[in-house]
Amino acid sequence: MVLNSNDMVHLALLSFFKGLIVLGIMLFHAAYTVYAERKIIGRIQSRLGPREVGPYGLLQPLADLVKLLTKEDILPKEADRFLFKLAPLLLLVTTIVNLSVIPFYPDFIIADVHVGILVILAFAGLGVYGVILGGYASGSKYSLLGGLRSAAQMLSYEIPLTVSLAGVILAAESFRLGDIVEAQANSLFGMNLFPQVIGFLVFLICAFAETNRAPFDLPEAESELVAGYMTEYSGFRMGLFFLGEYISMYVMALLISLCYLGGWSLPPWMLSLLPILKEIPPVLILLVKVYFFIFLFIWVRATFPRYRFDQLMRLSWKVLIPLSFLNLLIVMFFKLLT
Amino acid sequence: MNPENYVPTEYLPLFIMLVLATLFAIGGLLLGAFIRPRFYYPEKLEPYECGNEPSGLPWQKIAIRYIPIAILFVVFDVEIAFLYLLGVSFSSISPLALGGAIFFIFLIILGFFYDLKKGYLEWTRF
Amino acid sequence: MSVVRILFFYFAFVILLSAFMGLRQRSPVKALLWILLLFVHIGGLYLLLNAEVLAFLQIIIYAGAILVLYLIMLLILDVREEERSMLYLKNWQSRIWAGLLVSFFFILGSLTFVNKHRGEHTLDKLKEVGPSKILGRLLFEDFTFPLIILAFLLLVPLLGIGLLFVKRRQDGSA
Amino acid sequence: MGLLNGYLVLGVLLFGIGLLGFIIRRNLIMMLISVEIMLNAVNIKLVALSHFMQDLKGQVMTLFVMASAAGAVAIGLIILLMVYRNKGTVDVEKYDLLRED
Repeated sequence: MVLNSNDMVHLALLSFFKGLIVLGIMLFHAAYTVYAERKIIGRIQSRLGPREVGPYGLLQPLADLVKLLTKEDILPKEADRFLFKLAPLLLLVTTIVNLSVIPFYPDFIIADVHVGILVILAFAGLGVYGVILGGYASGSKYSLLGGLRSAAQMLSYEIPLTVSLAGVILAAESFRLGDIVEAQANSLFGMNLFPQVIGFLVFLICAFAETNRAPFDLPEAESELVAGYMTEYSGFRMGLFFLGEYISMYVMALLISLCYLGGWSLPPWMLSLLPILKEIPPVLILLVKVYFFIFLFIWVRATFPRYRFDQLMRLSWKVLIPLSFLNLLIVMFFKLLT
Repeated sequence: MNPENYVPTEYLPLFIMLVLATLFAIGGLLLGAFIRPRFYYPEKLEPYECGNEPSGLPWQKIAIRYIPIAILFVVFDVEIAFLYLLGVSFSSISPLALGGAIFFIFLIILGFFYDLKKGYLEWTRF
Repeated sequence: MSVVRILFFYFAFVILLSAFMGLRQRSPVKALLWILLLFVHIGGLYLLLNAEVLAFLQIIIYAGAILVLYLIMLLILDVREEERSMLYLKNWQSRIWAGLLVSFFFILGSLTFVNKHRGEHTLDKLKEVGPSKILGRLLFEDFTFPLIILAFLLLVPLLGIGLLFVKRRQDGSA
Repeated sequence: MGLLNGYLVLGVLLFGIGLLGFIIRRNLIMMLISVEIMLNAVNIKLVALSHFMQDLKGQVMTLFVMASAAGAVAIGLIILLMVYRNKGTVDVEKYDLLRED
């Protein structure tokens, strides 16, 4: 594309404001997901959850923010100062950038690139550095071991995740998430879920592991490694790690909805059954799907006990990876039939 | 179009998002730096070790069981790269090429199952 | 100066700087971080060269897998800062020879190249069909045999993992 | 001077730095990293030529270089680990079992 400098400035400004909007909405969501999580888990465990700050505790995220900002920022004396400061930034930034290639509805995407899925995988791969460096730079044994364990966890679950995404790419023959959604809307079942149930389940389990959520929240396994690579972090730096976790939850939920559930489109048979569904704005459909997965994340956390580390590894290597390749085989077979 | 003046404009927003995210994180940290208290004393800066005096250096040799995982990850990452390219061009290649690609994938899966069979991925093996 | 040139010079500068800094850094973990910067910027350079797929594969494979393997290796072996001395090139004559050799490559590489070949994949065609599709088709159609060879090459480390599990004998030999 | 020459010169310079690193470092891991840098230098040239000659074969070649580099690194680090087990160090200068003193 040959653009003159005027167009370039225009594009830059446009994407700057789009980025601001997305970032703002996402931060708001992340803050209130923490609140929702505490409320829902409280209800599940027949407690009330936060209710002191504001009506129904609705101002709780604000109070959390103030607390994180005013907490002391401790740099342990053995720490490698530069790397210690770099690690949470690396994790958070690589997570936020993923949002820029995710379409929220047909015309709203920050960077409309050909290789959307590759971008997400590339930045997810860079996120591993945040974990390892955070563990290494703290100068504490628990941190180092926790960092290595989390890194091993992320690496082992990235393989089944990416292989099951290969099934999605195969079905749509494109890397662009918008094309993937369109291909699903035109397909037989209206969503990728149906030929690829195995892939969907594998992706879901890996999404839990990639975001370090229960039942795979080994970094938060107090009984084993204190708080893993986050042990020595305090105040807002730890807040950055947490923010990264919640935003990556949203990235994963968005990815699942876009890749397997048809994103903002509804299956054709559903539309022909209930024509009134055509009137729903596409962004709402996507939001419902995303909120469902976020609720699932919270629900699972309140329900399942934590995996032990060797069980975690065994699950990935012995179950999920063979299953993901099986899924790929099935998709190839389907594709060759049609 | 001339390759001399090709600019990948569609990646400009990605870069802007990168800058925005960095600015947000650093801005938060700076904001915190102005309002948070600082009362440091030596005990506070000790690395956490369940309340005991820290013993020994924090960096030590660790069991090599992470290495098989990392090596398998590298190999699978390369395979995934080819898998994705196969996925994108699946319906436009000839059967022979498809056979070659599937052979490539299967040979690596074979190697993986060999490792699995031999128990190299058992976490408790070391 | 056009935008392309500014971008090119930025990337070239950072690539050379980070390669240099990475290789003169004594602490291995910091050196790896410089190399990470190098790999990411090479990815950026590939974007300038209209190789989007390759740019992100560069980050996925080199930065996300190979360098992580190195990093885990460093942490596991607990490699500390190395001493400041040279293995090769201990006297000035050999340094001069090495410098001459490198500059010979430099001159040879940049001056003897004549750019005549023109392929069929023009920018317009790439934009029309989609670069990743053309790349995949070319890879699997024209390079089927190298792909099969590559499969055997990648099989080697998978089989070689077994070496890590060889028990040491009592006398210290492997 | 076209932009292509810039890319070619960049490739050569990066190759030179990689070579220099291979020569001056004593840490085996860093020596392997220098090899990676040299491979990357070649990759830059391949992709640049592919872009300016409008032929995607260069990119395919780069893909192969990346893949084989990954395989080589994997096996190289296994060997490094074996050596480390015997010697207890990654310093190349200590690997002098066959040297006569």
